[in-house]
Amino acid sequence: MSVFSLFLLSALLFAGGMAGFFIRRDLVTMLLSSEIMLAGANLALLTFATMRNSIEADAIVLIVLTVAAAEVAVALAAIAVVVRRKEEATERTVSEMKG
Amino acid sequence: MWNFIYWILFVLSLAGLGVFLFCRREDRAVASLALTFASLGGIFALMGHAFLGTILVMLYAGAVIVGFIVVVWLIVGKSGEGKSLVTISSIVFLAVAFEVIVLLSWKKAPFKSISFSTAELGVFFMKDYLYLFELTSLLILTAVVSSLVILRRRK
Amino acid sequence: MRELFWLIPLFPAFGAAFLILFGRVISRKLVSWLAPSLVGLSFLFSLLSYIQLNGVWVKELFSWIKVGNLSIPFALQFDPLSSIMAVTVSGVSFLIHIYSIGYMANDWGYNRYFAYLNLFTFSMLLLVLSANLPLMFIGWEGVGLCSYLLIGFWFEKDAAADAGKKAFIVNRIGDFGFLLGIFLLFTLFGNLSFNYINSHVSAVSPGIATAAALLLFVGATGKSAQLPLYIWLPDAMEGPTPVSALIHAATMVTAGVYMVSRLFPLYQHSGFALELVAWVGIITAIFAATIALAQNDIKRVLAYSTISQIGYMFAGVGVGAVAAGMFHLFTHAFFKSLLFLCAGAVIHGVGTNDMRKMGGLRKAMPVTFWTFLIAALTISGIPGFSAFFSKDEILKEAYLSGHKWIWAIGVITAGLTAFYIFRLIFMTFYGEYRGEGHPHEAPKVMLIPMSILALFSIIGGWFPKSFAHYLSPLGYIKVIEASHSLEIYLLGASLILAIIGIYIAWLVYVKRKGKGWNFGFVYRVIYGKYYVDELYNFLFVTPYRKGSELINRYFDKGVIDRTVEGSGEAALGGGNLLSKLQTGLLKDYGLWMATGIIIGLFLAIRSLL
Amino acid sequence: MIALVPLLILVGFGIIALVLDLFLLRWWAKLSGYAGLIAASISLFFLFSKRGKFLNGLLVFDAKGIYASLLILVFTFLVFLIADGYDLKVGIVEGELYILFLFAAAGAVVMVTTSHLLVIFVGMEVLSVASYALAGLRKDELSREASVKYAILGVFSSVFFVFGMALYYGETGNLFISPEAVANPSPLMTAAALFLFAGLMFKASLVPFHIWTPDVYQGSPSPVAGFFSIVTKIAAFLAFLRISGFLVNPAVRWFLIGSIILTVIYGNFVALRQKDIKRLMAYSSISHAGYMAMALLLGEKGGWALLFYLSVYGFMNLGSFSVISSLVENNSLDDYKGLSKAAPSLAAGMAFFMISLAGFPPTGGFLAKFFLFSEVGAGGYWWLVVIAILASLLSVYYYLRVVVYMYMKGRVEKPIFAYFPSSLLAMFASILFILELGIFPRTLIYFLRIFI
Repeated sequence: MSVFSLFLLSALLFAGGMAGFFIRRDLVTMLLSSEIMLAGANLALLTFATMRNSIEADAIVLIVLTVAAAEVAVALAAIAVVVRRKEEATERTVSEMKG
Repeated sequence: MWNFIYWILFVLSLAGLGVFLFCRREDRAVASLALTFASLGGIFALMGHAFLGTILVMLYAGAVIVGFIVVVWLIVGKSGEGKSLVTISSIVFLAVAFEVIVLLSWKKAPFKSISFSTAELGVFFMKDYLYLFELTSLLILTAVVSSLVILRRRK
Repeated sequence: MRELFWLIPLFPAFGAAFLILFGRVISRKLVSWLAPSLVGLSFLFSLLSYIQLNGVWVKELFSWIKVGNLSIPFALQFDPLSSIMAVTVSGVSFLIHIYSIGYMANDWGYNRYFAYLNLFTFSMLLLVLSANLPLMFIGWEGVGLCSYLLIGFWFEKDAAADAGKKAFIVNRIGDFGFLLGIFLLFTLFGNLSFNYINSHVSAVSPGIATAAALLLFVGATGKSAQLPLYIWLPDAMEGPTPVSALIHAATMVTAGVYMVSRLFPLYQHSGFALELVAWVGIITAIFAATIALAQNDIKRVLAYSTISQIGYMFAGVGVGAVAAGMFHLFTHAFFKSLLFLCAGAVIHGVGTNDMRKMGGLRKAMPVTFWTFLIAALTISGIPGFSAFFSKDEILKEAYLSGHKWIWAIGVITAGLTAFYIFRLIFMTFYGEYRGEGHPHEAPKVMLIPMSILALFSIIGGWFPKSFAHYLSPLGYIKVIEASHSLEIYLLGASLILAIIGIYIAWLVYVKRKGKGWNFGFVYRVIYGKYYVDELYNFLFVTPYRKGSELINRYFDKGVIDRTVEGSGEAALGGGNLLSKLQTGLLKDYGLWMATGIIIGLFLAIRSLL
Repeated sequence: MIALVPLLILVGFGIIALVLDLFLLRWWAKLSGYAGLIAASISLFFLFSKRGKFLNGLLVFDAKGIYASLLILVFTFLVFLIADGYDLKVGIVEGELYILFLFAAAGAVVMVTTSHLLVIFVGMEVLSVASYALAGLRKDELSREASVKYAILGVFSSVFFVFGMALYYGETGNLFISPEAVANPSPLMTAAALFLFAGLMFKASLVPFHIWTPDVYQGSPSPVAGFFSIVTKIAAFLAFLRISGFLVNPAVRWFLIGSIILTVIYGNFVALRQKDIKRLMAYSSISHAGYMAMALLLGEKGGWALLFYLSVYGFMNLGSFSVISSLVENNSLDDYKGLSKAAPSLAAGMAFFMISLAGFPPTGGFLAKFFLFSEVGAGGYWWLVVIAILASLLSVYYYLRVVVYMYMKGRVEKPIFAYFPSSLLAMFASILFILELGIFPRTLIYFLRIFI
């Protein structure tokens, strides 16, 4: 286990999440991709915390996790409403407005 | 030994990500992410942040993923594939429950000299981060109200 | 009056506010009394202040903006220069208000019309009385806005709405330059009052002064309809005729001339800017005059004539003769608004703008005819009428300051002016009536202002002392004395060309129609040399008419209109293209954001190297 | 601790409203919302002398933050007035509307009174989470779409901010914005700055993070769109102002300058072709965000011009939205044809706001632009000012197009609109304030210059 490998994993998660945003076709999985990116960011924070040996990063990550959960709950609700009406929820389901 | 476990978790988390990215079925993609988050929780614990690892696993691999699966089920379930989803989510749930128990009884921090206890974290929250702690509760309240408002049907 | 002159713009401001708020509930009769009488009060106050004026009066009403080292008071200034403008603006505006009572009598937007007219008068008075550039800019934008509202007043007509829009957009281009000029002057001087800038102008280098002066001049060309931003003015004739008279002839369009005069030391310091003003002015003058030769719409002739005359004023100011330019602005206000009001009376009586459908109106509309004739003689520069003095003052000064070419072009333009204006007279009032309907004389409420303006068109130039003497307290107006013989020689040149112009117009539009009218001695002198008519026609008139039609068609409509409209279309096309980027698809949206981040990261990595 | 009072009042009244709403006392819930805003604003006045840092420095209660909080409260109040009539007409009789507005405003207040990145983040999320629900309030196709788009893109962008925080923490070991830390041009800090900027640029709608704006505005109920157009911007720009120290780093500066140029051009060009009034307002708000971002280049020095602009802009925009709401979701420009005859006061008000947005004197819109541009120009960015003014020339066209539609185009059937007393009140108040700020701006400028 090295700091480098942790940063590598963090970067891979961030990049993979971003890729997932463009690869996955469902709104739900697009949203989940953002969560992977967030996990990458959290891992980076904790790695820095390990280097600095500080408790603050733990607190930050805990808050970020809570915030993310709250965000996801609301976003998921919004998607669920679309699903309820449209039977599916890809990005094409919500592309009425443009231009 | 710990190093070996770390690298296994490392590979597993990336494998979960890979399946998520390239699997065609939405439900399996989501379920595979549970693997990623579970391994990440393990890595957190190895780094000495066992509590956060627990939270991550409970929150993501548990609640969030199951929530996602439910929504996916709403979509896919209508085409008659509901059964496999129920199976998948039960497996994920059991696995998560097991991991949480393991992490909660975790005492060691193999890659770190000093480890913080959960109590210290609590003190930090009550002293230094009190404002943020309160703000987070405001956020959760807002999120609850928001979700309810969004999900409410038209009168 | 020293303590009270600041009320001058406030009377119409009050009127505008009152009419906008209560215009829907009060009767037409009240409006007919209220709106003109408030402007009348402004006129009265301007006149009284003018009489009592000594030196420069500045009144600071309140401190408008105060930010660090920038202090812009809401200050009005009454001095020789602004007094001339204030008297002219309020006077002409007053007469046009009265005229409008008759002209707009049957219009459903009567009260709204007077609200706008009052608002315009307020903005214009604010423009001329302001003591600093930002305040002037408020008036400047205000008159533009009112002009837009009034051009598009009959918006049921698409042409009117389009013309309003065109006027607005072209003016905005000018205002852009004006605003940048203000910013530049602010960074240069740190104070935007006219007096400060004028007295500290030598502190900056001529190059920077040129930049600032030219930026401001861009604004002037827009507002005063000079090349190349003149195109909105002819279209602006879609508005009601009194509006054309007030805004697009007598007052607003002269704002540019006023502004250059106001900041004359800046232009003088630059040198090049002043020279450019002169040349733009004189080229516009002859250019617009040639176009006017071939127009058949009575108001369009007058519109091009206005552009041409303002070109004269710019030429006057540009050759250094501020007094002459302002003098011409003063007389022009009378005779040009008179021309428009007469045209309005004709349109009112005949019901069309097309001169080909007029003719022989002399008998049906005698008062209109005579006042029109007076105005035409004035603009042609016939001795005794006001413009004779002012126009020749400009030409004389141009000659004396060494701008011989400007003088020559000016003289030729004088001949063209006489030609097109008498062409208008002959086509309208002589020969047989060619239209339908029964032409009738306008009501008294319209004729009285016309007669008053006719009187002023004649006597407006009879100043015992020259304008230059009156303006000399400003400190930068010089009085040039010419030798008497040279003056007569110069006057003679333009007078002869003017008379030739009138004569040709007569030959072409009266004589050739076979229903000649005894044109006094000119006719008798050249009688018997009939071939001159043909010759002139062949050598002079036909090519010129063809030429001006060509200019009109290819340059005016083709190049300049195309450029303006083309850039508008290009902007719309650009908008269309860019809006394609907004696909409505979440992934594309995510892609945008990811691109932003990647560019950012690229920048971060570059800073590493 | 005393500096918490305004926030506590807001949240407290929000919770009271929530409880009242639960018992179906809708009218009382609404009243509680109004009372909360008024009480919080008053408390701000009394607490002005208590400026300082509180709660371990997490709460920075300075003049800038207090003034911005006041703006947020005032504009939320105006949004309340606009929504008051609107909700009856469109069928949103949900007391939650007011509760969510209060929570969102509380989030915005949190964001402007801190210089700690995590507090900014949590405040931003409170604001966002409430916003996602607000956008979806109307319960129809477009509204749902707006809500989903906003939520997914919002989560996507918030990750950037978290990543920025992580990098910032890695460099400095805490999340306080300190002048020394942000001035450090190390690569890690540069990357941190860019990620943090990306998160805030999303909220402020700067290109290329503006992309959600038109869709969300169009889909949201009109008062909500009005709320997004100003309260979110105030919060974002204030947070931006706090981290503007990053801009000494050339990479970050050029990132922002590039974004500003693209923003003013993009916003103005695309607005030219809009047929939907709310989309038009969205693009207009994008271009205004571009102008405002120019003030950031000056750092703290441009703060007063930025706050003055925000004050005026809020009244102009909310004024327009009060009229837009009165037309009850008939948002095509064609619906505005003949409005001048059918509803002269609404048309006149709208025309006034359009003229002010286009920046004509003597409205506040002119002065706001004048101060901002001259300050930025004096700060050495003349060329940027020239670009901005050139682009803003285009804006005259689309603002006046609205006026042309209202005044110069007639049609057979009458436009659909309703006079809501409270909405009209909001309109007249906006007109009054715009004129006040345009003609007698001295007091406010004096205040801003002294304290900010």
